[in-house]
Amino acid sequence: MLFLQSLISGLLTGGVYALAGIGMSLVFGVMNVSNFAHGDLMMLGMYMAYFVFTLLHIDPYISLVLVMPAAFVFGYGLEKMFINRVIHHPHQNQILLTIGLGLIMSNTALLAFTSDPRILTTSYSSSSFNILRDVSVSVPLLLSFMITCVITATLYLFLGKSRTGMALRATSQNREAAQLMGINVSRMSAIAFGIGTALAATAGALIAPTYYIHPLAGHSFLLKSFTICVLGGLGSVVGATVGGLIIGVIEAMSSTYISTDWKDVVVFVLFLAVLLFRPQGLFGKKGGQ
Amino acid sequence: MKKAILSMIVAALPLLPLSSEAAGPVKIGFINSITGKEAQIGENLTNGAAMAVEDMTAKGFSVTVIKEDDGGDPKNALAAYEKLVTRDNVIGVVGPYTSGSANVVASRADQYNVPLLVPAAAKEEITRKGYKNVFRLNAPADVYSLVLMKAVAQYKPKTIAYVYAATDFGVSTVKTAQDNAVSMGLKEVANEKYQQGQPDYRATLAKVKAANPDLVFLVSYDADAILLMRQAKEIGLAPKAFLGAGAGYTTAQFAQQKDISNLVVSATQWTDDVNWPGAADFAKRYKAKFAKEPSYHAACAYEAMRIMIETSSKAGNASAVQQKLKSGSWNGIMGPVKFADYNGFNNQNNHPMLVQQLQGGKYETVYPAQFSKAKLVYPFKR
Amino acid sequence: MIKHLLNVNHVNKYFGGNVAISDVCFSVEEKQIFGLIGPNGAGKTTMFNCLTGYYPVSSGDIVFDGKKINNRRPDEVCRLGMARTWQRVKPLGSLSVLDNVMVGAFAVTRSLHTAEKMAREQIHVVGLDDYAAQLAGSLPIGLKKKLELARVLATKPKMLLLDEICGGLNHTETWAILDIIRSIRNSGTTIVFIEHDMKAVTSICDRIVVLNAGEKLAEGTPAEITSNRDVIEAYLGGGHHA
Amino acid sequence: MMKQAIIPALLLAVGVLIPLLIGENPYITGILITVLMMATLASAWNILGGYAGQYSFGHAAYFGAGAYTTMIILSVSDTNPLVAMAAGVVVAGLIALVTGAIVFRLRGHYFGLASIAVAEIVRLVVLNLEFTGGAQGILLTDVKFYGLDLNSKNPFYYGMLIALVLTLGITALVRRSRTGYYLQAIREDQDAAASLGINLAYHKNKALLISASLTSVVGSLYAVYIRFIDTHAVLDLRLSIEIILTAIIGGVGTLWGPLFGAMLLVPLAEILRSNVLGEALVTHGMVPESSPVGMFLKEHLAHAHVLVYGIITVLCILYLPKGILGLFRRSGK
Repeated sequence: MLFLQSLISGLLTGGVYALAGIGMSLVFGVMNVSNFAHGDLMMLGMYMAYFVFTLLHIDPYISLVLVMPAAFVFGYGLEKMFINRVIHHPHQNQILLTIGLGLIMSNTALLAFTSDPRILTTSYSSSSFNILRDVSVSVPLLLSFMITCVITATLYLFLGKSRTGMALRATSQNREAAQLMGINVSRMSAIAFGIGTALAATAGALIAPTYYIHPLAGHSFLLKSFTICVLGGLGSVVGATVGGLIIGVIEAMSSTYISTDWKDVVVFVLFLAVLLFRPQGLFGKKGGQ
Repeated sequence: MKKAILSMIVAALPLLPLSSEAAGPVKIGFINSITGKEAQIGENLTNGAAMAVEDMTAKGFSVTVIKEDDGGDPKNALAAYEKLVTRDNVIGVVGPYTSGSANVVASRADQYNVPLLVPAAAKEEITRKGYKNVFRLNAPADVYSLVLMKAVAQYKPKTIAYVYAATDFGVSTVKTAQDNAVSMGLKEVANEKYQQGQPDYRATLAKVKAANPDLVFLVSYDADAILLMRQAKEIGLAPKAFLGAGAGYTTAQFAQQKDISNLVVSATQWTDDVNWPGAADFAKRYKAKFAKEPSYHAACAYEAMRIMIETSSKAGNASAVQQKLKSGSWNGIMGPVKFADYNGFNNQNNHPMLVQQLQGGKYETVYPAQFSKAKLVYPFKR
Repeated sequence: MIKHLLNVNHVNKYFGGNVAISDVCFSVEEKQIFGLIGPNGAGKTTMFNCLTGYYPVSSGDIVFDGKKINNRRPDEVCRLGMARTWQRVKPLGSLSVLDNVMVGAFAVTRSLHTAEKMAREQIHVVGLDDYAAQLAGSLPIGLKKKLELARVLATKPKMLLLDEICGGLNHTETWAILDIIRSIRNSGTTIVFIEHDMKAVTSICDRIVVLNAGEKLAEGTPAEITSNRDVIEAYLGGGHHA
Repeated sequence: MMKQAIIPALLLAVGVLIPLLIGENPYITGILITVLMMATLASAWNILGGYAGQYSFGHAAYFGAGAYTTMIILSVSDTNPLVAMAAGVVVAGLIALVTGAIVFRLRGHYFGLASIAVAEIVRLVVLNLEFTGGAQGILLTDVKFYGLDLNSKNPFYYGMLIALVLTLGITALVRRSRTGYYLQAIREDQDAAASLGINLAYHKNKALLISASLTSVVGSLYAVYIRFIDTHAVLDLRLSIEIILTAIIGGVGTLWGPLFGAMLLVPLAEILRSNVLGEALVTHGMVPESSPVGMFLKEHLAHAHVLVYGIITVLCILYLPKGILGLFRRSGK
């Protein structure tokens, strides 16, 4: 029973991790940039969902219709204004730039929204139903999990079938070759960052009804997103999806069978183990060596 | 290379201290976590202190308060304290909030002989090292667990589980709770320490549920408390009582989540329905001014600041402030305040902590009897 | 007696299921200029990478100077006396030309002073004296190739593997480099040479191995190779099979 | 050679004389200690990050190793602090060896991410164990060191100054040695470096060991100076990032860059934190106190100092990617 409970809540939480991880992985794949502002972009999504809910009275899950395009535009602009200018710089400068942008976002949020956490309470925030006698399933988590599945599937189709999607993948595989083939790689970067931002914000909005909203709330998801990317293979959408679910389940299982305070250690050890023994990740093509 | 030297000089310029003029009213300092991890609680302290300054100015006290931010970093707290005592020549300091910062600053207070009044840091050792110049208004960590467990002792619970944040306060409080549990004959059935900011505690809570404890002793901050109680409800964890130590279980926000927070018992330094002079009035004015409920941190900061302003304006110099803090006594929104030496503590206000229970969305003081109107509802039910 | 400095025995290299090199054998005599040629994708650079320790071979033996070097690291191979250049030059961009060559010289000395002396000698050999203080990254491609040569010479190799050292150079530059290579051989260094330019290869090589699709197609003197039908087929026939 | 030595000698003389010039001023001395500390940390990081090009995002682990080892030893015994410091170096060295074995097989992004993971593991282990003080941290009330007054700041000022001189000295020596050339070659192109006979793993590990040891020494000094440590103060990712920022803003891969960075950033952070500038502008009447700008400067600028830090980071990366020293660098010599 305990096992099943941990498995289910781990899987459902993993869905949100996956979404955050996919966004980061996409940015990594297309732009070859480690985005340390990813957690802060998630935080923006949380606030967007919160304000759409409190001011416009729109359900946080429906608010995605507004949050996603808004976040896309924001991310697109961010890439054009900042990231684009360091795309040929060393990795470390890119990392520091995104760290700087993250600091600006979180601290602007601190000034604007204060450090009081907001709680987005919907009618179903703490509702759940039981399956198999004694295993509970959280309604909001289940909803967000299903939305995650839809978004992931859509993204997968988009990357596989649409013109822009294929151009994105081409850029991801070989930037120079893509450029030679006439793909506007700098536009692709902006689109990738836009989508990455939209996915981060979506993950934020999805978790908002079951989490709390705070200017620094994204930070606990940053290292998780990296772990998920590496686990799945940097740049791989499928990999990040599976990676997110795996991390969710491992966290829950280690809480149950090891101890709550060691679960993060388990995750990081796993992270290093993957880097050591399978640096290309479970699904990745680009190797680490 | 010439340019390099020039730029080095330019780089060094900010090091020169800007001149600061002496004279004028007496100065006191206020070190707080305005930014950083503890900024949220820091804001409550800021508000409380600001109200004290306002009230005391209205009463004709003329004191300049210099505010310093430590960002929760002990190194910055030390810099702030040293700036206050050596550059600004303050004669007393209120703060810092975080236990780490308070610990470091407290260990230097006797060196500079400028008294430090700690308003809300819970770490016991701050007032256990025999520092002459360190005073503390609030009750330290051990009292949180003691008062909570006393409140439920008469119902003779048998087992206890701990779920708490991996912070100084969380660990300290649970350590003393474990001692109390042993003396009460309670059996520990689960002990789960967690890292703050996780979205999913369900596995942890399911494990606690499987252990079937009578009491679940929680230490959480901010919104973690809401998350834990939400997920506890989902999982169906329902012990005889939830005992919440720590700020997370004493917020207005927590109270608003009626369907999950009802009947949760928590320990606090202060409530707005306590019968201490001015408490209710303070709560009303605070709400009007800041558009939110005052937390116990705000009350602690208010009272600490009030005491410091009163004392320093009468005293005029640091050593007189120390003497007056040591010998004086006050009675305000935090009840009777007296900095005494007892049980290995020095200059520690033996503050009676309160136990409150959420009943119908409202915090009711339920223990100790002499401060409370309502009665504890036991056992807990959904 | 003829001494074989390098023996390649039945070397195979697979990437996943793809065969990059299939059962290739050849031997290089001391002080030879040995050509390794073939169309694009023939496996020439892969062979270099196997020889110098960048790829582990899947099977087969590589014996250099009497030692089996199959699974040695690149730096070990270099210190054993087999040094290489890169098809896509790899200058240490933000270091000066002199510093670049000194890095090579440090393979044989620890002393800063000696390394600088050796570096200046090699810079002189390739004719980069005027550029010694410039940043390597700022040089034009022709000079980068020369730098690469000087740097690798500074490691005092017994055998030098040159990967398309003339690629991207014009006619005069090519002949200048070839002159340098001849003088290197004359000073006692064995050379293995990957090249596209048939004219360059036939004019300088003592012996040539032709690779095609990972297999050895032919081996012989330049004259033998230029008249070999298979080779002509492979080079010219690529698109239009008879 | 003589000419080259003049400026460092002058700087050193200034460094030695400062405490005598400013007299008993613990606040300023405290800030200077932080300047020296960050300069040393950034310089130590620079050996690995700047010269070998291996950007470690986990140097807090070595700082913490020094700080924790020293504090644990001193809190249970009357060991000479120098011995405790040496023990810290050993612990940091061991962590570095394990880290090196794992992370140096990786390149680029992976290396940075792996270094974060290692540091996070160290942090969490310290937080979860009992003998490290866990979340409660370690407080040290009394330290003795050859009769020095350790309540005064000067011993720590000179201690940090020695650490900085040592670190810069080692950097200078390394730079003008085969190892220095090899590290830079590794930074520029690992494949090319290997083809020139450079044992990549060996030299990277060597740089990491030197860098980690020096970082650990600073950690030990800091611990004895502040006398209270917890994971938040000495093992946080924030610290690792601050170290890198200091080096980058000063100029990575240069001898003096990290010192410049610290001399700029530490006072700047303190000015923003203490809000002296905002208050001075208002109290000297340059900005009316009641105006919105005045209100902001007086009340909210303190809240905004991390924001300003972020803006400076972004501007530096965009406009000064080679750091302050990069401004004075022309190609060649």
